Amino acid sequence: MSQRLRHLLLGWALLLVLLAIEFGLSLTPLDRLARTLVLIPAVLMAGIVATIFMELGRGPEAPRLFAVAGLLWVAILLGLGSLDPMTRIVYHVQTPNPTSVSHDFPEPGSERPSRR
Amino acid sequence: MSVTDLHTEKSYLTDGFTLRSWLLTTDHKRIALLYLGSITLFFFVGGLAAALIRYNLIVPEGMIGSAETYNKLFTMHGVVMVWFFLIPAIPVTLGNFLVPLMLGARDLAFPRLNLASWYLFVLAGIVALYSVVAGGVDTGWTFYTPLTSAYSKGHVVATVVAIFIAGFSSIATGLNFIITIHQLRAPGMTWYKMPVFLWSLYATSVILVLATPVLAMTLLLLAFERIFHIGVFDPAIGGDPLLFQHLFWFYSHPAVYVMILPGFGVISEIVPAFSSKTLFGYKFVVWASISIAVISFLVWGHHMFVAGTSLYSALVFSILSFMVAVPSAIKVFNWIGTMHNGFIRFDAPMLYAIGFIGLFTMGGLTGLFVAALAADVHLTQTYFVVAHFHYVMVGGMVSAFFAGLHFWWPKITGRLYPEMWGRAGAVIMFLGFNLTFFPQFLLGYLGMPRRYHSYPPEFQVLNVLSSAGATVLAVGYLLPLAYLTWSLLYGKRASANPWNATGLEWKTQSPPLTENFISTPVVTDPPYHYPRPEVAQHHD
Amino acid sequence: MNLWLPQATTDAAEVDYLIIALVLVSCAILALVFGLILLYMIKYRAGSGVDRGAPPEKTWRLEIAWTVATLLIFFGLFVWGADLYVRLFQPPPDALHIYVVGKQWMWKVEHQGGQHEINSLHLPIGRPIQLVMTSEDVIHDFSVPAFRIKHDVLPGRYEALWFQVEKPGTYHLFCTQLCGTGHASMTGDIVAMPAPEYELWLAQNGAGEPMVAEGRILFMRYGCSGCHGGNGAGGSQSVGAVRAPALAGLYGSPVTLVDGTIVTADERYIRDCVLMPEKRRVAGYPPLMPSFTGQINEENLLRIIAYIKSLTPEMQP
Amino acid sequence: MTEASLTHDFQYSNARHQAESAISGMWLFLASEVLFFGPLFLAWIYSRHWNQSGFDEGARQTDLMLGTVNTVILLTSSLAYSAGVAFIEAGNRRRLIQCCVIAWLLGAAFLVVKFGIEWRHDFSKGLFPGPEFAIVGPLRDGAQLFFVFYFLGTALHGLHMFVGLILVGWIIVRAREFSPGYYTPVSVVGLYWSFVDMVWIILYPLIYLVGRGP
Repeated sequence: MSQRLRHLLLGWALLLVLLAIEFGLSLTPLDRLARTLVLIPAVLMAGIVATIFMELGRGPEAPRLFAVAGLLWVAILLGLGSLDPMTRIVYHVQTPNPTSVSHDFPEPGSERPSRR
Repeated sequence: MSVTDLHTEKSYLTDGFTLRSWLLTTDHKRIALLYLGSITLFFFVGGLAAALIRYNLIVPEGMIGSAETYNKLFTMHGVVMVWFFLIPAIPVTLGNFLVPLMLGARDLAFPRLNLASWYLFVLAGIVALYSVVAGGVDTGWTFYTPLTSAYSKGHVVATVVAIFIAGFSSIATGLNFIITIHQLRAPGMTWYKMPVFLWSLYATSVILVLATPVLAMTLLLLAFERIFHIGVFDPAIGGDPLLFQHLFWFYSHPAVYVMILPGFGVISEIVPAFSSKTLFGYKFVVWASISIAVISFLVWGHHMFVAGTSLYSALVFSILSFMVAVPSAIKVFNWIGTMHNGFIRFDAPMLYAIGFIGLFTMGGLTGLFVAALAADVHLTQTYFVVAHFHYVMVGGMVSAFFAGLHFWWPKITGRLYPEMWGRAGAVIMFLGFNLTFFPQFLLGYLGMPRRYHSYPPEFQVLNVLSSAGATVLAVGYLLPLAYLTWSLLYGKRASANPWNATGLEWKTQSPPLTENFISTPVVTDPPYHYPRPEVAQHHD
Repeated sequence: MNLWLPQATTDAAEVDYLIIALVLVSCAILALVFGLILLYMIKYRAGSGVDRGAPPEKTWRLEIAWTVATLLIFFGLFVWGADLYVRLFQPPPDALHIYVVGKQWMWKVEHQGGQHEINSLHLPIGRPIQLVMTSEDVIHDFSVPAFRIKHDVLPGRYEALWFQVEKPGTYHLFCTQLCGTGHASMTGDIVAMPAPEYELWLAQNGAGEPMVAEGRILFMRYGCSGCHGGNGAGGSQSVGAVRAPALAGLYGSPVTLVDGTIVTADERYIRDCVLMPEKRRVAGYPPLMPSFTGQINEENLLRIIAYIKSLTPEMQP
Repeated sequence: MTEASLTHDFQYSNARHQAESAISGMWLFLASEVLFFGPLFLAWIYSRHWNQSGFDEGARQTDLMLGTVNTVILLTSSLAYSAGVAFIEAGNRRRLIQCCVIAWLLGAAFLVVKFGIEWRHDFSKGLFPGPEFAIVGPLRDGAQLFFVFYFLGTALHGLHMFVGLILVGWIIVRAREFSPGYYTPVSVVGLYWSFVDMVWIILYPLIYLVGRGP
């Protein structure tokens, strides 16, 4: 019992740590694409909720099957779904440092005077 | 007299005669009948629209004066047929009735959810019919933006709400089936002892549960855009109309397999039964069903080869589309393999089943035409596509539905339908169908666009042919309605197993008791365990 | 069948070959399926006393056989269709550009020389034609069965479609994307004629200013020349003007955007620059250009683009 | 349900069997829910892909602090409820009720902060997309797309929260029926409650974090 509670509290603490990480990450001067990295902690957090709070690991195997299916299918939707826009019209070319150009000029309409 | 028999003999039908005992029942068998009534109604509503469409196309300038009326007609035909007949038809009627019986269970896992799903379905139907009465929609069942979000004058939101609700009814049914199959299999009923019908319903339910919610959210986004005049599909503010098409087809392509997979299941029951021979390649058929359910989610882009998507996605979706045809081919060959060396009887269900195999094969093969990119460019958006998916959905799914309905009719009603009439119906339906839709392949190749209220004169001959065929097809559909209804009162009483078929549903009386089985059955035989014909002779 | 539907373009025949191949494959499979079904229906009918032999033990060999067979056939068809498709949608550089605007429920066509037509399209045979298409309202689809081509026409962006007509004649033009009440009436005629006749037709219908000239006037009226300089020589040259990129020789050249991506300046790109400058901003220039969304209609936009395309660095004032 | 015995419905062999079915059913429903929110995320990808600067500009208008506070509130609420499940498992009904009440209050707090405070600010700042949209200039369109996503996403999540509150309340009311022998509804509602939490965990960075930053 108390051990289970300790388990839950541990999970909760982990969640807060990850929250802090993504929060901090979002304030770092990351390139626009790289900024999507803050989603990684978020996904980890969802995983923790599923395993520790919702005890996905315990009980019959059907729930695990369904959870995996849900993930797989949403991955199909987002993956195949974004294949088209990502490959439409614009042809991306690797430049040595993509961010360097955009730093020369402040974002139009943005209140922030500088980027750092 | 027959009515009195019904009163005397104990069965789920005689277990209460009040309206309440039907409208508040949680018995999967009674709910199946409630559903059967509702979808039959919608089938004839959609059929009426189809009849008017064919009537209009008899002359190039259109028999129906107004193009707007015509657009509303084919939209209504599409919406009603797709969401209120094709998608629910087999799962909610035969599926509801048979899943627990075939598993040796007493009911579905969540009986009240099952009843709720029927009420949702009825509610959705009422809203849909309201939107028709209130003036209808003219956007086609595909609801492409920005036509639907900004330009159409029709009752888009009402229709969208109807489909939204119907969607949750499907999700509830699918969820119920999956959990039931996981949890309520009788002792000894291992996964590989399950009839293929259950496997195909499992695959169907996977699609229902995982694809329908995507449609729900897509329709919400559409409704939001129509109500607030701004949204994610609006090109004026940098939104992407193609996003709507991606989302819509992510649901609607798998939905095609929701329509056809249960049909596969029905045929996989009937062909062995009437060849009195075990199903050829059971595991291959099973896994073909599952892989169809999965691959069907990877091919939606083939609806958008000329829509302005990127070349790369077109290539990817094209090859995946060819892949999805493979498991379907496997099934066809397995059914034929089942007939080989069998003792084939030609009762109505078998005739419908053979018709299904033929029509579905044609539908599937013409699918290759529209999966091949360059050919699709010419054929898509024409009557070729119309003919193609009617071969799969109407020729395939509806034939399978009638096959199953005749096959299990004695079990459901305890009555035998008049066999001769049944066979006549099967033949007329097959002929009428081909007369109606084969000319449309030619029309499509010649370039006649779909959804046209009027057309250039050179297309008239083929259109008249098609409309003529439609009248034959109509007879083919009205016939069963007549003789099946007749058999309810005057049909011969059916034995527990009139076809000498295997499967637990035939081990209990016809019609079954409310609790399905007197004592929970224990399964020992493999599926389709048909005794060698010599033995079979003694049965008769 | 081909007798009924003319093969007017170079690619039409190729598409037909593919379709014929598909028909043959289908017929073969249908013959197999129906043949076997009929055979078994007769041979193994319940009454017949033929020897059924022993029930089959192993089925997987057969299964693998027909699975692999279908896979191979399908893959062949895929490669064929894909290869042709890629060619169908790769316009050659030297194509004659004709501009098409779809709106409920008509096709508006504008030729280089400023000739307008509605629901008809005159074009010369024997040379590649590239249509630059957009829509003013909903999604339409430009479809010519005799050419075996069609493509959706979307609002807010350009779609390209190309073909080379070989046979002179008049062919059906259909809108094949449901676009509202008048969908079925959004049709027209494609009139393909030998080059001389086409020139003659242009001359007879050359009422309107040439697109380039009209575009030049609009370029001034909308104040583009204020920053981009007359003749789009670039703002830096013209005295007191803001620094704005030169437009002369821009068309077809690669452009580096602020986010580091490099794009080719085609119609689509120029259009975006005018309507959403911020989205396609060129590296090295301040974001001063206002958006012209809702201020220029599609036809005028086409004229301005035609003008910008016509500009070459030599044309300095 | 006439044959339904005290512990389980007639189609199940025993109470445990029924509990497993109910829990599996809820998980399958949640898988379905994931796909329900899927298109919203795809819309996010598309909108941001085509209009990055504007979209991110919209994100900068959101209230990072309130969003983060709400996230902590929700995580804690989920913890409280899970603890409640653990307690009833161990037979401690009083603690179950206490935990559920805490979870309920935290959930309600989330809704107040989200809609009572944050949405009010957003509306007063004229951030609801439409003709009166506050942001003008080249970034207007992208920003509007962002707020379409923002309002739809938060509204739908809020709706799920609202349903969740009703369910948790229903558990509190019925609490006396539960025992270590029978607490299936508690677990099932718990799954739903944590899932709503999960949705927010994904929405939070999409709304407040990715677009922000330098």
